[in-house]
This record gives sequence, C-alpha cells and structure tokens, in this order.
Amino acid sequence: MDTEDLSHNIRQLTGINVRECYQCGKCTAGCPVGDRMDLRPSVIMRMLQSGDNASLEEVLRSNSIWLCLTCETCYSRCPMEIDIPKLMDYLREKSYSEGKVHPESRNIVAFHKSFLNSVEQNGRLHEIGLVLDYKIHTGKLFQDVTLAPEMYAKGKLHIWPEAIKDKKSLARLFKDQFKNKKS
Amino acid sequence: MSEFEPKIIAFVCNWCTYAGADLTGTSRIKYAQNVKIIRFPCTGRIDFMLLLKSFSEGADGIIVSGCHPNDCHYTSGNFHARRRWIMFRGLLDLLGIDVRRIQYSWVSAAEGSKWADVVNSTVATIRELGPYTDYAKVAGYLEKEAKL
Amino acid sequence: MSKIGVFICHCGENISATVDVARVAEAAGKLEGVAFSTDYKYMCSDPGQTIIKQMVKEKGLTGVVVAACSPRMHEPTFRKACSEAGLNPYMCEMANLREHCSWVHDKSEATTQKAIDLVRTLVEKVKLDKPLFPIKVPVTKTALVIGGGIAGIQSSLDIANAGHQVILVEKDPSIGGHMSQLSETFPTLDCSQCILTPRMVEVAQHPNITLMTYAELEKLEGSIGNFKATIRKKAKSIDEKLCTGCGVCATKCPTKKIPSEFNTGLGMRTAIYVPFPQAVPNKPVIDKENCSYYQKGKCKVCEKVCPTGAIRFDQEDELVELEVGAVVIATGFNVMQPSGFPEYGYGKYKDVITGLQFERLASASGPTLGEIRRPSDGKIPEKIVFIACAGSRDPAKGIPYCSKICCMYTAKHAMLYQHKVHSGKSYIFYMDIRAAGKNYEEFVRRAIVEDEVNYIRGRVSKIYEQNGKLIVKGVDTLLNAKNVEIEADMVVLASAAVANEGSEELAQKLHISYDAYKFFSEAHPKLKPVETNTAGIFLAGACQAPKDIPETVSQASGAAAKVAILFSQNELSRDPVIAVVNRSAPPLYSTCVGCFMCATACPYQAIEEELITNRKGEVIKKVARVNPGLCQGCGTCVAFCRSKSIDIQGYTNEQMYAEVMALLNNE
Amino acid sequence: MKIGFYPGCSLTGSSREYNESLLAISKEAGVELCEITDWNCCGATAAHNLSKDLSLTLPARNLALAELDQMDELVVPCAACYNRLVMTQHELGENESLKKIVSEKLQMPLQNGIKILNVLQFLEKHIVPRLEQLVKNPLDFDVACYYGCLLVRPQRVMKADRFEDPMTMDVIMQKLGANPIDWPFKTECCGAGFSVSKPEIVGELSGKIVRNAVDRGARAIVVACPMCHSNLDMRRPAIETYLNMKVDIPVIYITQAIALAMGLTPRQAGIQRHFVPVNLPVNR
Repeated sequence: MDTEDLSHNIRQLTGINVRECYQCGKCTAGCPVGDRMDLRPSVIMRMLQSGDNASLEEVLRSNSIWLCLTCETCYSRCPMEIDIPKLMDYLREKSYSEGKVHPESRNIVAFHKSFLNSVEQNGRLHEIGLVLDYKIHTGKLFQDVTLAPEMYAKGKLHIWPEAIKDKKSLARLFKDQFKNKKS
Repeated sequence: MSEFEPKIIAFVCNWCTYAGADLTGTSRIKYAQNVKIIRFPCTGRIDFMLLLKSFSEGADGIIVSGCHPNDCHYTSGNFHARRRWIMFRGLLDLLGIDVRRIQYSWVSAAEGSKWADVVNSTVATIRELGPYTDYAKVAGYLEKEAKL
Repeated sequence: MSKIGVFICHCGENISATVDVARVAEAAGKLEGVAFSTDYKYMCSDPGQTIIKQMVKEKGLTGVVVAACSPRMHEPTFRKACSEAGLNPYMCEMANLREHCSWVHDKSEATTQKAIDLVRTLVEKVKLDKPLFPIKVPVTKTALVIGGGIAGIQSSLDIANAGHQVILVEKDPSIGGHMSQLSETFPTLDCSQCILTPRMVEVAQHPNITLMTYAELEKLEGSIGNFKATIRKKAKSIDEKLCTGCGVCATKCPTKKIPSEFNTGLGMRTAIYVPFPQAVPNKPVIDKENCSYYQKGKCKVCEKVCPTGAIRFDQEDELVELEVGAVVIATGFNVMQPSGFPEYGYGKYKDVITGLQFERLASASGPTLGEIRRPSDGKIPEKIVFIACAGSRDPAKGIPYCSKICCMYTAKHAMLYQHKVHSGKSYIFYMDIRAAGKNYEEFVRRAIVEDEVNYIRGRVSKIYEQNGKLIVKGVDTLLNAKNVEIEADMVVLASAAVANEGSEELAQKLHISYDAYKFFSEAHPKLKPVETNTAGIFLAGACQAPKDIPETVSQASGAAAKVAILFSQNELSRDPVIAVVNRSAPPLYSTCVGCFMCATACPYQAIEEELITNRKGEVIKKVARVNPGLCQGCGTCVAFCRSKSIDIQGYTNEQMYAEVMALLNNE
Repeated sequence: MKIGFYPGCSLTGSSREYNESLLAISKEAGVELCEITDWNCCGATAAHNLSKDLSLTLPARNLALAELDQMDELVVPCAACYNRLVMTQHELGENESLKKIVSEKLQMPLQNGIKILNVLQFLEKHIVPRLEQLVKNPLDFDVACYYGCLLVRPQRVMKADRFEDPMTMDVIMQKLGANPIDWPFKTECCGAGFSVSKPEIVGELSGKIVRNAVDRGARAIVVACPMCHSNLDMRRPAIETYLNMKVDIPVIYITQAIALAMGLTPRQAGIQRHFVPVNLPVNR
C-alpha cells in the first residue's frame, strides 16, 4: 500500500474518507480517554491521511485503538461527520487479525475473546464462564476475587450457563470468525 | 451488442437551469452525454406540442427543468408550466407514452451538482424503459392537431 | 439561401482537451447552408474576433454560430463583433461546447459527437433567425437602495453625489446596520461609530437622498430603467414632522424591560424607543408588540408627556409606489442562532456569548459603557476564551463555508480585552488564521506577540458550567493533540455569518437568484460581482457573501458606479427578445382570433387590444397586441396561444422545432 | 397489549434487578412483554471490536427471530443491546446487498422493519400515560439522570432529543415527583466495557460522573443501562480509590424508581441486589 492507496482502501472497505478530516481536533478534545492514548484520535486520522505503511503499522500497534470505548462522542461532534468509531472497529479487527495488538491492550482483547467464546458456547453470555476464561487467559487470577461471591450472594450470577436451543445456527455465524488468529 | 444510448432532450429555462448547468460545468462535475440542452427564456414558454414533436422525431426521453417555485425570473412562468404539465400527463397516457419518459424538475442557478443528478438519473430511467418506438402514433396525433 | 459561418473555439485547452475541435469544424462545414467553418484557439480574443469579422465580410455570411463557452458569458462579445462587421447582431448564436460539453464529459467519441450535434442544432436555429433591433426604453434616474447598513449608506451617498436621486429603505427605525453595533474596527482599531455616524448624518441631510426607515419592500415590478417599487412604511405611531426627538417619551415609558436588539439582548429598551443615541433619524417608534396601550388598551403615557403632541396611536402602515430605474440590494447578514451549539451551552449559560454581543460589551456606547463585564454577574472576566469557526467550516451544522471576518474580529476582541483588562488572560481556539488583507496579518501577529493573546490550534469539544466557571474542553493539535482544559469566566463564540432572515422572500420579490445558503448570487463570480442575473439590480455588501467593512464599502461603491453608468444615458436599449402577434395582409390582418388567453397568462400586463378598422374606420377585427415596453419575453403567452398567432422573437416556434429536429436527426 | 421483549444477557444475570423492576412496573401498568423465542447475545462491544461479521449477524438473528414471532415493536431495555440492534438495523437498512448476505448467513428471512424501542421510549409510550393513576409514593428528592452514551449516540442514528443535554428521563422523574438536577455529565462515558479489563479507567470516568452528581446535591443517580449501573454501583471501590473519598450516593434504574413510586416494595424493585445500599426518602 503506498500513500494514495491507504486512505483509498480504507474508503473502499469502510466507506470512510479520512481525507475529509481537517485536523480540528474536536474528536480528541471530547474523547474521555484521549489523554491516556499514545496516539490520539485526530493524530490517528492524520497518520492515515499521510498514508505511508509505517504510520499504518504504528496505528495498528497502538493501544489507542483498543482504549477507544466507542462512546461515539467524537462522531456526534465531528464537523465533518466522520464515523471515527467505525474506523476504530476496522483498525481493531485488522490489528487483531494481523497479531499486532499492543501489549498493554492484550487483556482488553483477551476479555473480548473470552466474551465471544462464552457466547459461542452458549449463545448467551455466561458471566462466571466469561470471568474464569478471562482470568485463565490473562493470569489475573486474583483481580476482583471478592466481587464474584458478593455478586452470587446478590443473585447476580448463575453457576450454570443458560444456553439457547438452536446452537447450530449460531455455530454457523461463528464459523471462522475471530478464529485462528495469532495474538 | 452495445448498450442502448438513449436520446434525451432537455428543455431548460435561461435563468435557473441553464445557469445551473453552466455551474455543473464550471464545477467540472461529469454526467452522461445523452442529454442535450435546448435553451428557452422560461419553462412557461414551452409548448408541450414540442415535447410530442420530440417523441415523434425519435427522442427516448425529455427533461423539462426551470426555476424553483417562487424563484421564476418572470414571476410565474414556472407555475404555468407546472399546471400545463399536469394536464399534459393525461395526454401522455392517452398516447400510451410512459410518463417516466419526461422528467420534470427544478434546478436553480446554484444547483450545479443537482443538474448532474437529474441528467444521470433520467438517463438511467430511460435506459430501463428502453427505446421509444411508438413515434408513428404521436406523429399521427400531431397531424390531426395541425389540421384543427 | 443562407450562408452560415461556424467558428469553433478551443478555449485554450478547455474545449479541445476533450472535444476533437477539428472534426467538429469539419462536420459543421458539411452542413447544408454552412458557407464557412473553422476552429481557433481563442475565439473571444481580438484575432479570434477578427477572423469572424473578416469571414462575415468576405463570404457575406448571413448568420454566425460561435461554438465556445456559455452564451451567458460571451454572447454579447460575439454579437458585437458581428454587428461591427455589418451583420445584424441577432443573427449570431452560440453553441455551448464548454460548460455543457467539454467540462462535463471525458474525452471520447460520444463527447465530440455531442459537440457536433449542438453545433448543428444552433446552425438550424440561425438559419431561421431574423434581423432584430434593440428596443429603446427611457431611464428613470432614481435609484432604490434596500438596506441602510454601511453598504447601503455608501451606495446611496455615491449615487447621490453623482447627481441622481436615491431612495434608501431601511427596515429598522434607524440606519447604521451592524457597523453601528461594532466597538472598534480592525486592523486600525478606530471606533466604528466615530467613522460611521458622520456618514449617517450625511445621508440624512443629502438633498438627493430620501430616507425611509422602518420600511420594507413590498413588491417590485417592471424592468431595468423602469421598475415600479411598492414600499410598506410601517406605522411608527408618531408624527415625524412634529417630533423633535427630545426623548421624554422614552424616559417616561413604563415598559422598560424589553431586550434591546441594538445591544443584542445585553441591554434593555422601552416600548417607544430610539435604538441608540446616535440613531438617524433620531426619532422614536412605538414597538406595538410590547406597548401596553396596543396590547392592553391603556397607558398612553408617551402621549401625555410629549411636548409637541406628536404621538399618533391611530397611525397605520402606508404603501407608497415609487418609479425607479435601478435597485441596489444591501440587506447585510446575520449571526448564527444559539440553538446551533448545544455542546457549547450557548443559550443555556449566560456567559457564553457571540462575537456580536462582545462588540456591544466592548463598545463605549454599550450596556457596560465599554467595560468588559460578563452578563451573568457583571464580574470582569479574568480568563476569557474565544472560539473561532463556531459554526463556520462545519458541514455538520450546515455551514461548510468560511465566514471570513471571524479570524480578524476575534483577534481584535482578544486585543481589546487585553487592553481593557491588563491582568486578564485570553485564549483563542482556532483551526487556521485567515488574515489575508492589508495590514491584517501584522495585526494578528501583534495580538499574539505584543498583547500576549494565547492562540491554541484546535477545536473545543464541550463547555460546561462548574461553580461559576465555564470549563472549556479543547485540544492543542500542535502539541500532539494534547487535551487542554481551561476554567474560563466567559466564552465568546465567533458564530458564523449567515444570510439575513427574509432574504429568500426578498430574492423572490426581486426575481434574483440566491445560493444554497440564501446569499444572493452575483451574475458572474469574477467578472460581474456586483450585478445580479436581473438587469438593473445590483448587490452591495454581506447580502452576497460574508464580507468585512473595507470590502463591503468597495463593493457598495462598485454598485453605485454601475447605477451611475446606467443613469448616464437617457435611453437604454433592451434585447428585443419579446413577444409579437403576427400581422398579415387583408382580409385576414392576423391569425389572432382575439381570445386574449395570452392576456390572462401575461405576468406583465403587456397584452393590449388593437382594433383593426377598414378605410371607413369601421372596426372589423379585434386582435391582441404586445406592448414592447412592458413585455419581458418570458413567452408564457406563446404556449397559451391556441391559434399560434403569437411568438417570441429569437425563440420562435419554427426555430424551436428546427432545433429539436436537428438535435434528433443526427444520422 | 403484547409487546416484543429482548432482555439481553445482563438482565438475566448481573442486572437482574433491572429486569425484575421492568417486568414489575409493566405488570402494574397492564403491559405484557413477550420474550423473543430463543434469543441470543447481541455480541456487545466484543463483537464489533473483533469481528464486523458477528457485530451484524448476532443482532440480526434476534431481529429475524422477532419477525418470526410476528412482533412489530421490540423493547430492548439494555442500552448496549439496544445500540447494537439499532446500529445493525440501520446499517442493513442502508445496504440492501449487505442485508441479503446477512440474511443468507442466518438462513432466515429478514425484513428489517421492526420498531425497536429503548427503555425510555418504551416508558414514554406505554407506562407514562398510565403513571398518574399509578404513582402512590412521590419521590420527593433531587436526582441526577444519567443517560450514558449508548442511548443518545450516534445522534444521527439514535435520533435522541437534544443529544448533548437529553431530557426524556428527567421528564419521567419529574412525573414521579422527583427533582432532576441540571448537570453537565448526563452523556459522559462511564468506561463502558472496561469494567473487567481496565477497572482503573472505569474508576476515573465513573468517578468524575459520581463526583459531579454529588457536588450538585443529587440524592441518587438514575440510569437506564446495565453497563452504566455496574460501573457506577459495582465498581464503587474503584471510584472511591480514584476520588480517594467515600461516596455513598446510590445508583438506581429508572424502572426501579418508577416501581418505588408506584409503591412496590424495595424487594419487588430488586433494590437489595445493589452493592451501594439504597436508602432513599421514599415516603410511605
């Protein structure tokens, strides 16, 4: 991908034209996690405009794309109505499938994976299953150890997953989704 | 077999749509070559017999375009045109001409891109409808008219 | 047998790049009745025109088709050339190969073919062209100027000083417009009122200027040289001849809590009021919506206290008809409405104000007498934030354009603030600084370097109120997009300049065109910036697009010059593109059957009755006749005429049919 | 009256009280909610983060199922699920071919015409009209109505009223006798899906929100989203660490507020399931 291609391809794949961004920074200014990001939203837009592979690589390996909460504040205030959250989704999927997830963000990805695993197994989220799966994958065995029992006590947790009947139809949807991907 | 290239005539007023089409040009917005413009002082000037004549001479489609309501350079020409257009639709049915073959639109001097849209969408519609072949019938009607 | 000359223009490469001009010329040459055809790089250039003239003479051409740009651009040019060569100018037509062909299509066979079709069509039209002669119409040497801001004032004075009569119509009680609201003006920082008010007085005293304030255009009929304007003079409820402008009525009026328009709601006024002390005329009007007499039927305090008994509660709106030869529109602009900025809390937080409101705060004649005090509690703000492009360059808010004046007045605002509040800190959030203009860039630099205004490149995302402060969440895009949060005491939005309310309706009354943002359209973006598409109607100032004062004034003088040029002649000749009812030899005289459908269709009452009499003077036939002075040539009558007796010169039925056939039969 | 109902995973688990209170007040108002047969998880944040496909197919399956159940109106109380379902409906609505692809993947027909209601729209339409008769214990205290992100953004799709300063919840609370405060954090993000993976971020973002509500004298924060609730309630320790102070302002679902105002018992409203104890001056 050379300079022209990057923004062009992004447009093809997402319908978003990063060239529309004129760097006013309103997205960053309103971003709840902007100050924690290594590359702030408007900077990412600029890097995708500048368009060389190095910058794309940097973006894909940034933790920003994973810190994005999809709160949609940027999109709702962008004077150019650029759908940045949608762009972030695209970047995340790409970063993940190319195994370029930022080390600090691995546990975020791990959580998403555990979440989808749980959904794949039962068709619905099984919160204990999710948390266990997550702990195993991140080794954060002792995080929130007190939380679970209390949740259970308050009747907020089911020991056994609640599964849907037509699991086949679901399996079809999950077929080679977010799978066989290094990360 | 190459794609059917419809012949479309645009009857436009000098003040709004002709100027709008000029703007399409100065803005370098591209559109299909099928449409050719004939300039009128005002859509109010357009005698709808002329539209039938166009069909009898082999036009596949027609665009009539002038100023937006209330924006007419001559106060009310576009209203007259619209009123006549409504009566004319009946006549079209009578002659078995698909109403979609005539695109009636308003394009102001500031709407360069809109003109391109009007042209392209009309060309697309006429492509779907295919060539207009029934012109003998219209010609016949025109002769009768002439005799009256 | 017609001898037509066809001249194909390359327009540099504008046409020749996508159209094979040589082939078009060749094809044209083969057309029946074409005596000569050629192509040339610049037809409109002097050598280009010379070719046409030579050929008209040499070949004795009976008609000319110039295939070049839009006739709206160069038709006059080439018709002039033809008449210089002795050919009737109306025997010259243009085929639009640029705007309608080369610029809108890619290079291809089809494009060249279309060009050929267009040329053929116009050739057929020219064959049927008949020599026409311009219509002479008298010129009424009085100008109507609509809008009494700086643009209207300048135009009026210039036209009046050229020795012509001017009627200046202003919708508000006083002239002065936005400029009279401004504090000091960039880049010289001289006080707006000080330079404006003398002009206002000059207008009031000028023998050639009739001033109509509190009045609006109701209707405009007729055409260049001979318009008929109807003006509605709104009832002021006072007798201007008796009123001395002493002002007692206003001081005594019990209704005192009406937000003052002049002070953009930051100050109050009474129901009977003069908008501001330097108003011209300095005589009050009663605002009926807020007057307790008009609303509740009792009060009349002003009447009691008026020493000259000038109050007239029974006064009614008056409609006056005026004969004018030209119109200058100078209705100005407005600022974007509060509802536009939910994220900035404009309309919700008192201390978030617009640039125009800041002007009033900074103005010596303003509600705070020039002290910068915030609206909520009158405190002097220690930290003030200015936000540029508030609405401008913001498609999401429906305004993609740049308002042009904000960069400069925002710099000025910050400067004024720093001058008035020495301990204060000012911040400007901006995207680009557009300071193109004489001494403009220097002015901005001074604000930054000397007056220590802090420019931060980035937009503000949100403003919210937190214990008496306004928290401004912005960003510095030049510092790797670092978040910037400022606890401000006051925020000033450089809110976008938008078209004045009612401009659409006005445009429709005047039959001029306007753009997507309701600004009035000039006849040509470069070469006719003060003309409109309607002859005799000119534009001045921000009603055409956002402009600063110097620009407005120069355009206003430009419009005035155009009017003066028009008035320099006693008669002007109009295109003879008008309707005519045919005449023929006796016993028929005319195919007109006298149904007068045409009269019902004509928007200009141009259709008259003509009685045809025999030698004995007996009436044998009543037919329609078109008054050439009134007819504007729309041709609506033609479409209405059942007996095909009426036709438009230059757009005859015969010609239209010929064009259609030429266009379609291209095998 | 029967209305389609998509509870979503949280309402069957960590935010049961939301479900319980919703069903309770619906019962009071004589509104019957019928759960979509065999509904599945909407995929939430995880799906659209890792797989465009799943982010569309998972919600789409539920929309298709709802159509099979002949529902023309579907209530989705969980703001997150609501957002995903609406976004999917919107995206498929804009792109015929994509809709075809998805419907083929599902091997189910998909009209994509069903009317999706979030909890506020549902309350406005079906509960509020009956409120006057049903309110027995007016809630006479200051509340901070917290909308979060997903109900109002993206504005262009959600079409919420005044997305920078929405009022629908405030209006409903007023009808319950409460006094909604004017505050600037109504639609600030609480940290959403980071509850587990980045609790410290949740601590900060939710902390700012809770702090502002307290500073402006609110006695309770009212929410309409399970994620917001668990972040503001369950994650209170993280919040207190960030603010480094104790904050005991309770967080209740709007449905619970209505239940209490209707005079249902705290138990029926599921109050006991909260982490931050709820003791509000509900006059009995």
